[in-house]
Amino acid sequence: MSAALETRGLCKNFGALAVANAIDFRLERGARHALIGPNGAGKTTFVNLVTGALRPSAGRILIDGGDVTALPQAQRVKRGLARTFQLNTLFRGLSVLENVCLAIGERLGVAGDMHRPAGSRRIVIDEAYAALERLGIADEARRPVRELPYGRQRLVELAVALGLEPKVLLLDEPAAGVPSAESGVIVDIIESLPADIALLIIEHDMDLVFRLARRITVLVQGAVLVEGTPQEIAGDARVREVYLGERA
Amino acid sequence: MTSRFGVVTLAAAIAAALAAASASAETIKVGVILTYSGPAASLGDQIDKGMSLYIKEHGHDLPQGVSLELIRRDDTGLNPATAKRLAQELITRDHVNFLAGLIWSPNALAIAPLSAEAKVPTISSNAAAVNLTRLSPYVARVSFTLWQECLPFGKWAATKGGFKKVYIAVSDFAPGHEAADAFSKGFKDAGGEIVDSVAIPVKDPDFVPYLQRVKDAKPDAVFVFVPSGKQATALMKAYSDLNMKAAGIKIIGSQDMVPDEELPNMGDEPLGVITVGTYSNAATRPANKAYVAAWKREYGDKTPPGFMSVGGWDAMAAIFSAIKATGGHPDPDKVMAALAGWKNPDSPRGEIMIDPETRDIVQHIYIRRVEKVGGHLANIEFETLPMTKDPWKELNPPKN
Amino acid sequence: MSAILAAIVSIAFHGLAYAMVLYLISVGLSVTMGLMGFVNLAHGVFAAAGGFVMTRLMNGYGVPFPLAVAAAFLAVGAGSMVLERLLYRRLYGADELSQVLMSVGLIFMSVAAAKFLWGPLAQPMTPPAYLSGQLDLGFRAFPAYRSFLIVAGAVVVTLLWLGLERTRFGARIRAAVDNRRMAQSIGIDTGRLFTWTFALGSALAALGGALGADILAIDPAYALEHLVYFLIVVAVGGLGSIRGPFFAALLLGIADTGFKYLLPEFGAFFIYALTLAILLWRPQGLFGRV
Amino acid sequence: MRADAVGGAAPQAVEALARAHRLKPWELAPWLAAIAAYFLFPSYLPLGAQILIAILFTLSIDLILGYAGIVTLGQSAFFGAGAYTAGLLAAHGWGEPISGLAAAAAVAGLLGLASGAVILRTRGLSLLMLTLVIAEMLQEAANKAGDITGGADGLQGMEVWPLLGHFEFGLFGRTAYVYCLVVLFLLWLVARRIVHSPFGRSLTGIRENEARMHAIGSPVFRRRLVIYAFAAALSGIAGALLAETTQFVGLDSLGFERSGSALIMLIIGGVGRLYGPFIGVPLYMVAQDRFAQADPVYWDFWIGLLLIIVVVFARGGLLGLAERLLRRRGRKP
Repeated sequence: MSAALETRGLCKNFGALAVANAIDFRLERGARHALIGPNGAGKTTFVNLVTGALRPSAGRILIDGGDVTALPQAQRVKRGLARTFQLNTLFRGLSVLENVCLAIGERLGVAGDMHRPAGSRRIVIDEAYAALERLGIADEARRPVRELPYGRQRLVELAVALGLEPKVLLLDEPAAGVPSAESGVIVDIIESLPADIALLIIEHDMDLVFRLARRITVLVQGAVLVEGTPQEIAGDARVREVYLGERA
Repeated sequence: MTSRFGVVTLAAAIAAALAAASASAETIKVGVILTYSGPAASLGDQIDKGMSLYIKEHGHDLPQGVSLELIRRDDTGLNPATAKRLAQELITRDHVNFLAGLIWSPNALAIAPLSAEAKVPTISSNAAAVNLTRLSPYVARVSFTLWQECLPFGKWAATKGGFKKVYIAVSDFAPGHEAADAFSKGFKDAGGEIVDSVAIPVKDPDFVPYLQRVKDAKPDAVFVFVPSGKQATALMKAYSDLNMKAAGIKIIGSQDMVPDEELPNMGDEPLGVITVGTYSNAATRPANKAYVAAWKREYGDKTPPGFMSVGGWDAMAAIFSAIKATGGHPDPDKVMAALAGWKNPDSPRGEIMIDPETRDIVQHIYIRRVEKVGGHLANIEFETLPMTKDPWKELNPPKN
Repeated sequence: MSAILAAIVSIAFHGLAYAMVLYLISVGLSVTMGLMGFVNLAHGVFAAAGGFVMTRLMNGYGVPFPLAVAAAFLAVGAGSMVLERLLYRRLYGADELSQVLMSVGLIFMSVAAAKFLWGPLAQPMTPPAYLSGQLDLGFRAFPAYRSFLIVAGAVVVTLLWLGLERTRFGARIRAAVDNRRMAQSIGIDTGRLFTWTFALGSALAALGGALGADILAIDPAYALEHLVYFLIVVAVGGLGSIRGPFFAALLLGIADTGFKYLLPEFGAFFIYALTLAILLWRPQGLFGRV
Repeated sequence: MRADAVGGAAPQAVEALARAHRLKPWELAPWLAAIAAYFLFPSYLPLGAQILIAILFTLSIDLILGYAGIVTLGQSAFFGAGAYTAGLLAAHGWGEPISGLAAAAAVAGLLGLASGAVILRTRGLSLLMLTLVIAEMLQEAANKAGDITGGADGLQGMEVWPLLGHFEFGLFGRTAYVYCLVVLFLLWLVARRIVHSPFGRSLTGIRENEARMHAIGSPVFRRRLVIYAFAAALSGIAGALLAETTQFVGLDSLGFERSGSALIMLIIGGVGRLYGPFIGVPLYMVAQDRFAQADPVYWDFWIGLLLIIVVVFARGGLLGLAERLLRRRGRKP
């Protein structure tokens, strides 16, 4: 059976610098997978390659077995790929509700409509509102995103991605910048996501990784160092050396 | 938001009311459309000063009880849509009896149909587009046409001037093309050879590449038409930078290249340049001496009067004579009748006349050379082609 | 053959002189737009001011040319610091459109003010006797003033690069251009740095305006008329770059002159077509960061 | 805001969004004012017609700048293309005004589609310069093609037929004013509909955060291209209106100054608000008209001062200022 997401020999060079070096990676359906590595290991580059924000220098990317290497970002989203950003990347001047509506509108394929008023599609708004209720931010629905505290914006970041009903969800440091008191909410939400979504979590926070992930891939200098279960990774000497050692 | 819009309209209303109140019955109004702002503001300045000076010197000549009011409008440059609207407003809102000014041909061409529709006598002080007076029976011109200057100049260059091969370099817009065509016809008809020609983009600040071509072709002279002002100055600089004088290439052109008011800014480079023109402030005619003296009294030495200023002066002279001829009641048709064949022997540029057939000006055309007089450069007239008509209208009779 | 060669040398020479003027004026704009993120459309005002100060000192008070140029450089630099404190500073970090509006307002006011102070005509610029006429180099003669422009331009460019590479001030500017937040965090007072950089950029523009008055005549509408050219140099060179505008000015100055010589009937198209091609090929400019 | 959010918020937030597109009574104010102006200031109708045309032109810039975040200094390319299309038709025997508008819209829209397909891949300063460069090239081409366009003298001999076969474009500009007002109103309705459509909302998304639009699967390039071409068509209609009502087309219709001053008027009024042009354009043009009459030589000084005052005291344009004031008042009690 094909993987939810797969890369084969993925490479990216900036001039002489290789930021992704022949990465072979498989994300199984319904996986809870973490991608870790020291600063500058190329984690965000990997996400950008997978989503199509960057063009690879070589290699292939497959979603659900289909080759998407040549497809633009929008097409990959249509194949069920969604992401969140390490730094909040939201429509700051729009209300929380509208942020989510935009994503749902694109998913339902109504966003290109130039004739009917957006407001007349109650189904989109109702769904968006329901999503906000699930994440516990419905009381902020009418506020512009930029007025929200950063931690609350983090939830909107998730809500927008979930509005796409993805099969593969890439979470780029979902709790980054959030006070630890509030990060629990985010972790709870991630844990309660439907089991059929394949999750790839890019993370620094080891507590979070070991709590959420069932498999871990370690990326060092643009290449995969090792992949395994949390226990295997925790016991791996090389990982201790380059990664955990560095942190100590 | 509603109230904000209201404030704007209210302000406009008050302004309109004020404008209406300032009008009074026995005043004859002249709408003056000139360029007062932007890169070409100096041109509007010259013409406006010429007009104002005439009014100052001759204001007492008007019939008893008649007063004149100039309503000035800024067309901001080559901007036909704005010029047309200003004319429309001057006609419908201010009820002007005359329109005058008009620097740019496109602006004048846009206004001409209005003058016909509203029957407002319109006097061009500068706009030289040759067909302008054909567009409306209410348009007369006191400036010149380039055909009027350049065709006889071409003839002169090939004969008395002694030039055999000439290169043409003109600005790439309508007056440049008219000047090139007129000169070329006059020159070739008299046996001269045009080596080549080049049209230079109007906005170009640097003339070196074009003049380098001219230099390569080794003509006896280059005939030039560029708008007066810094374009002309830049052209002279390029001429001297390329050392073309040493290469034996003379520079000849229309008066726009060395207008009197710009000469003090041009250094010694233009010395020896031969141009064709309608006016030089160095001319020794008594009428001109009086004009220059009056100008200096009024405006000082800073900007001397040039041919544009005389266009302003003569426009006012024509309007004054029309007012007098109609006894202070300038009915448009009577005004045009009075202007047809109107003569002014005492213009600073010598005798002038409005051709009754074409309403275009008939005047002396002068060949001049830039020389140093009393430490200053001046355009010295050395040959006069008396009472020259616009030849284009004879070459291209009206179609119907 | 030799005639063609002579023409080519002449075109390259004149293009180079033109390029130097474009560079001196534009480099400051590139820095203000790149470093401070300020869309200062009024940059040409400083160049024009330099020209006005110089011509007034020379023509009105008989001040010698080198002194007049130096005075233009210093006076405009000082004046721009005042403007920076009073006006520009308020809009750092504001949206680009506000900056556009403010700088266009400044252009309008300066145009009217210049017309009021100097009249509508272009200001005469007569190079001193020792820089006039032709400079005979033995194998051929070159116009003396344009030769001087090229030399002066080269000297300024060298000084500027050395200054940026070798001095602390230069190091700070480079650091701030690369990463403003980082520069702040290592204790660089970016506020003061901005003021000085702005003043330097404006003073350089004044220098370019003054020296170049022989090519780009000084008149009230200067800032508006040549704005497009300055912007093209900055965009083609790449924002925030010191080298970029130099090569862009060189390319545009010489190519523009060359193509107008070769194909005068399409002269005005060329510089636009070249700009179009370069920006489509490298949207961030020749030396802009990706 | 928070207090009401807990209980009744669900319907409220959703209802507010669902009703956002409905016409509010104050939206009719500009139109009432424009109709009133027709009766109150009959001698100002030529200026009025040019203001209406400028509003339409500025509205087209607002759609791409204010909604899709495309900065342009070259919108005059489309204005001029429309003006020359209508002008050439009228000069060659087809002076029917309304079909002239349609032809102008088609030509300008296609030009927008073609040039947008090439330049909309760039951003920021590059995009700004590319739009400018294209307009400059077009103007130069029109100058070179003097045999067709009349070059710098402008297009001569336009004969525009009476509107609907009945109303002459007279000296007093009554027909022109009403014609421009009706056309502007209809196109404003269309623009308003687009802005409130899902497409329009997604444009706002592109302006607010393009990276995120890509990430939610929006075909950003296509959306930008569509609105760019549509705005080009609107500009073309504005140009055709000017050509038909003044019966003249000149090279200035393609000039950079036109784009620049429209941008200024838009910023004064407020960018990204459908009503910015309705505030900024009349204010700027009436101020310019008044200043220029009071002081024909130095009026630009006062306009410049006005701009700086707007920037210092009314960031975000006058509508932005009004919005802030309203919000402040709303917060006080």
